[in-house]
Amino acid sequence: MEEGGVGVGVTQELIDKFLITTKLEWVFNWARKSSVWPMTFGLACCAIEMMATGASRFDMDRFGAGIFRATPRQSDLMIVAGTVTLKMAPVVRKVYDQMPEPKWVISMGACANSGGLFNSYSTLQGVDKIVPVDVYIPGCPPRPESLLYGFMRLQDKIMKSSLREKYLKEGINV
Amino acid sequence: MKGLVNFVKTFNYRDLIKGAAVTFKHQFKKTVTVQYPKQRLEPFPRFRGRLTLLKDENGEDKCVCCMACVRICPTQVIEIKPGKKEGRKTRYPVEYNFNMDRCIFCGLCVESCNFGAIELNNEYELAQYSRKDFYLTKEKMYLPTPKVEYRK
Amino acid sequence: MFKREIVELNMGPQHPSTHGVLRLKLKLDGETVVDLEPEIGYLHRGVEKLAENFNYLQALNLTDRLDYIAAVSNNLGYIETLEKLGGVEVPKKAQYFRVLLTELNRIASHLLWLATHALDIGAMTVFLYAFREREMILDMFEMYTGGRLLTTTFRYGGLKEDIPEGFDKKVKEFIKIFPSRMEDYEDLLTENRIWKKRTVGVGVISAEDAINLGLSGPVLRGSGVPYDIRKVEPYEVYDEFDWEIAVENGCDTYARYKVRMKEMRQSLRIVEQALEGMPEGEFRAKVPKTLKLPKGEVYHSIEAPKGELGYYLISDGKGTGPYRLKVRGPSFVNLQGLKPMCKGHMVADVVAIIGTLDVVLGEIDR
Amino acid sequence: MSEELKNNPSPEKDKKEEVKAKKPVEGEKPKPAAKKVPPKPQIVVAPKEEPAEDWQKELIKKLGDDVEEAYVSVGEFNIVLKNNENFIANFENIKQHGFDYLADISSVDYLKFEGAPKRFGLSYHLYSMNMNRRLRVKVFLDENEKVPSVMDIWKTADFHEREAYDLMGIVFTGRQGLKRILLPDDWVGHPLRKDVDKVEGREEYTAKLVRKLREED
Repeated sequence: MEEGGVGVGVTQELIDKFLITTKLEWVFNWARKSSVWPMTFGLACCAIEMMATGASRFDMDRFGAGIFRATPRQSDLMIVAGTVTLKMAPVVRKVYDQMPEPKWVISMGACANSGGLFNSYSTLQGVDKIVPVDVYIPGCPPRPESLLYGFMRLQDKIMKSSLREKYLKEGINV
Repeated sequence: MKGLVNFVKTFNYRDLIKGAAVTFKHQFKKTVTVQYPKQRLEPFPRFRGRLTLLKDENGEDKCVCCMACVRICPTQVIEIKPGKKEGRKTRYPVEYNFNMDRCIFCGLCVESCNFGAIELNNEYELAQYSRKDFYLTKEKMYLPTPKVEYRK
Repeated sequence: MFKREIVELNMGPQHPSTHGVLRLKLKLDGETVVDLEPEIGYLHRGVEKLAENFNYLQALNLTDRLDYIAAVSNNLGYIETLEKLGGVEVPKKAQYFRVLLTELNRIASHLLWLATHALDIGAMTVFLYAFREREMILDMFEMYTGGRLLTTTFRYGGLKEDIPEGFDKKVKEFIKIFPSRMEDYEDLLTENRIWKKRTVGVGVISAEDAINLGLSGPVLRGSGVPYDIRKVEPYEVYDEFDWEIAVENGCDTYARYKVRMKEMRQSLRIVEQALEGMPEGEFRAKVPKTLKLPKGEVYHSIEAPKGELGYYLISDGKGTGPYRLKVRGPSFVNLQGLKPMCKGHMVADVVAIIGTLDVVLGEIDR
Repeated sequence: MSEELKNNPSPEKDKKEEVKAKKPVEGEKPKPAAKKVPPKPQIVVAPKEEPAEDWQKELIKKLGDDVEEAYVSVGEFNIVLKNNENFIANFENIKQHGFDYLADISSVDYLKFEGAPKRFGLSYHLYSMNMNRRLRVKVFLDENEKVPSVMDIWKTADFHEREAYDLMGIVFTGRQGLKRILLPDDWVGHPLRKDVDKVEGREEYTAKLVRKLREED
């Protein structure tokens, strides 16, 4: 949401009156889920499996998600692939903030989920402490199919998401 | 003179043609892409998937609570509460909690088990929306993880 | 007419060509790099501290995650360090199989390097081809150990499990296919004018500087120093095989590319010989179940795909885990070569030079 | 070095062989017996032997009184140097002796180690390209004791010394840019020391971080 926009207090009544979302919502969601562009955000070991997922044998492009963007400004999905250390945590957050809405986060591997093996002084114990996570994938590292399955779960989630609830929660900025 | 030679060399496209020939040849080769949700690769028998508890032929737990897996686990994701039962000489696990959240699937627990009571199965489709779903109690350990079918 | 000034540019830690979370502070005069400082530690996970809290077997898991592209080499180095201190004789079969697996891992690691290096410079096709062959090796790893990338494979005194049936068939298939695939890569790159323009004369470092900077592996051999630990201090059964050290005298990125290509061919030769000469017998020596090592200290280094991988292990003789485990990661040291290599080159060449160093951040930051 | 081990087997190795010879007698039936009575491994202190080879003796002679101790252990040649004003000159001597490749500098905290003379230790692992030999030079340090930097002799020492400073808190003199390398700049303490817990400082730092990120929102 841009700064300077006037937040209008939205009530259930108002939305019922002015917002027809059923079919349109489906079209939006379908378009979104079919072209989720992930960002190359490889941190550690899982990044190699993420690359393998994008490469010839598993080919993430079949899901419309093969275009790994190098910049957060052009991407919808952040796959946190690897250990997030305390030094890296502010960077992860900054990159997340730079992504345009709507955006999703997949936490890939035990390290990103909860710290995994590295229960040590310098690792963040779970990336969900700093960014909201949509799908968690266990494994160390997960197989490429595992990532693809996680991605499919995310697509399911996108299909179920609703503009209505989002506006109810956040308000419409005009 | 040197400039002239270089200029002539620019029109020698041998290197580029050679490269293009390689990519052209690949048109006729078999594709390697696995069409994942439709076509599923079976992992090898030794694949390290999710941890499961095993039962013997009488339907009893094979686990005798020797705690070897608890001790060896580098991430401490296994919790066992031992108990006694009538008609059973050895102890049995009243609770066997497994936290897949932190598990690194290294297989040391299976290696340390002297009774063959646990196994890493071939499941890898384990993604969840919430970390709470990774906490498996004893009942859930026997069952396969519910899988959601892909809808296009 | 124009005011010249030095611009400071920050590259990374989130950058597609830094191979992870490397951050560089560049000082630029126009497009020329005047000064450069690598800032590392974005993946510092405290491996050495954790190893002190683990026992010897659990610490093996940590070594997997150092250089995650070459997990088998890391396992081998660690296990050999333990064996050197413990004084255990490893059965011949285990030694042959260790060599076989490590060399396959070297090929996998170099393939990944080739894929990413070519992708950075702009050749997408090689990326797809190299990953296809890499999957074959990963399949073998999965067949033997159960893990594709992080294998946790060897054990003190030998192997973890016996070799599964059908494994040799897979290796033979790979040996048959791979040379023709190597030719494909070479056809695509070696004589390609764009590739040559981007690599020849880029990132030059002389042999004296390289030794003084402690560089090792293909980076050092690209400068004409035939230093390969497999040859000069043979471990396992490397002295029983017929192979050569890959050396080039070009000192630049192109020479290092050629070294790695040669090395893949040599590795394949070793794999072939190891498979043929694999003896029958035990795969693990008789060792106690809980491992305890005598009091003492030992430094052991092996030739990992990136260079000299050394483990410095101190045991106090009481605990079941290391008192101190220091890892000499080859990438950590090789990264110091970045500054002298990059000075005077363009910004775009920095990408090529990072690629040629083949750094893995897991090993640098530990 | 491994050859040397094979040529003159150390007493440690003999004992190991004894252990090996005993074991099959204890458990003749291979597996079930071994499970119930786990064989107890003997703890053998790795023996220190006198350096025997010529180049080793020569090097010790060259360094003179600054050598506190010199021994061979597990096939590796160790020299313990004194941390005095000749420290840098000694390393230059060693380099001229052929050891042109500095593989590694390791820092060790000997707080809980029996028989260590001082709290900290530094181990310099050197290699000679021409002679194909390895050497470990050790120096022991008290707490707050500083040690001269060898960066002028081997440029590669830069990162190693910064790492030792960062994780162990050993201060090197006579060099520039000694600052944290792996940990964030605002980190407190040196985590590899033995009196520091493996998770010390994490929770506070995470809390600080999360608070800062919330404020930015």
